[in-house]
Amino acid sequence: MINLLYFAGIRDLTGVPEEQVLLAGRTVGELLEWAEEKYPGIRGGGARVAINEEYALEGDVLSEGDTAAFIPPVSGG
Amino acid sequence: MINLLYFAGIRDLTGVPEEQVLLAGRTVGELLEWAEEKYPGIRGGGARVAINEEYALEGDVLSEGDTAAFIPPVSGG
Amino acid sequence: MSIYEITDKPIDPHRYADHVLHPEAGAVVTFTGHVREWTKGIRTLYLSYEAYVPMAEKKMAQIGREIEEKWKGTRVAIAHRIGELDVGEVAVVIAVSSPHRKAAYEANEYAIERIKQDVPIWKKEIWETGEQWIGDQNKKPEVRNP
Amino acid sequence: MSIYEITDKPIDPHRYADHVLHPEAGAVVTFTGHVREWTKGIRTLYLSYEAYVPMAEKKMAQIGREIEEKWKGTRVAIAHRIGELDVGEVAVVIAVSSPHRKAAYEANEYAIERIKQDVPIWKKEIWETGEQWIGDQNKKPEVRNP
Repeated sequence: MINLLYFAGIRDLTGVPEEQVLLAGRTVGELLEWAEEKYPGIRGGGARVAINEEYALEGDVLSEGDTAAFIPPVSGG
Repeated sequence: MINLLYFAGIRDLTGVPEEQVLLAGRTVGELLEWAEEKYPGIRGGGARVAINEEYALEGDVLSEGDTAAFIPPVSGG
Repeated sequence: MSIYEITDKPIDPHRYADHVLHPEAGAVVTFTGHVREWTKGIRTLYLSYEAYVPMAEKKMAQIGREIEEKWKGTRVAIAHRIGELDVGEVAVVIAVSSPHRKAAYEANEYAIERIKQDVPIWKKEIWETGEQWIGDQNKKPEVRNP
Repeated sequence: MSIYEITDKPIDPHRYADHVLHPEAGAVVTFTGHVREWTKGIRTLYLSYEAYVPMAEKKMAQIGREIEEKWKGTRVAIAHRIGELDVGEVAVVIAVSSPHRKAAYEANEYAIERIKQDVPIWKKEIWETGEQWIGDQNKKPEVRNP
């Protein structure tokens, strides 16, 4: 299982803060495609994906038990 | 009368923090020559003169009642 | 030793400035970011900040390490508040100490730039007429999943 | 309204940062200069600062006006301590608030540079082996009576 986290504007879109999905072995790029199908527009705002609290590249592969977070453009400070 | 003020290293040289002198009508340049004669070395360290709390130019003229301060290189901060 | 924290309590900047002080620190630069009442002619009632807390703290610590490596002898403390903030309240504090002042200014400014790029914190502005999540739409993140 | 002061009491930096805060200030940068224990391998026991007090306060106020003119919307507070200071104590505090952070950093750094050029304050370092007035021998003052 992969644990997905949604924040800020993206959580407003998904309607839930987290969910578990069966996407181990898939790439971050594939995760984004999956997400776009389930939540149309989720890729539009320039969100990044973090795996286990580090920003990931599109080619990075999800492993069983990973936490993947959708990080919309940050606006701290 | 002109009131003269001495600070920091210059006061260590003059031995007094202030004195009154009859130098009204003289320029700052002349004041510096007078001071160098009385306190040899006073001009050596790059001191500036302030008249009534504003930095003065060498050609500025002292008026009766003015306060002239010898300002050694500052080192605040 | 170092402080890198996300907190839902009011921030006391003094605490962070004191934290980075030590006998070889000649200069401390402290930056605080505050909630402004007016932004581009629109009145803000209050702000709401949200963070991905463990990742945000990790990223802030990483920025601190970058600084301590780039400017030798510096010490860094960073805190960011989350939850609802009123006008004037401190959203973020960055304290940097250094033997000499130049590095303290530079490193402090570097920290806030890096926070605004990479630390997963989001601001929502609440006005009289509505509310909106603020994303930094003008800057491209370094790593982007398109 | 503004604070530009020479004081012989310990400086509380917080007071100056608070003083420049107002509802349109998005950023406050506070600089504190501290007594360092070691300078170029020599151990400082304590420092002693002296000032030409009325002129120093006037010059600091002048620097504050320069800043408020150069960077619109900034507010400035400056204090410098005189007398004997122990290692770690605050010698100078500069607080600058601004709508946006860039100006607050720049203006703050400008203030300390200007203080070091023109404000009649002198530092004497007292070491185990002696003492000396410190003059900024490397910089030429703008107006110099030769």
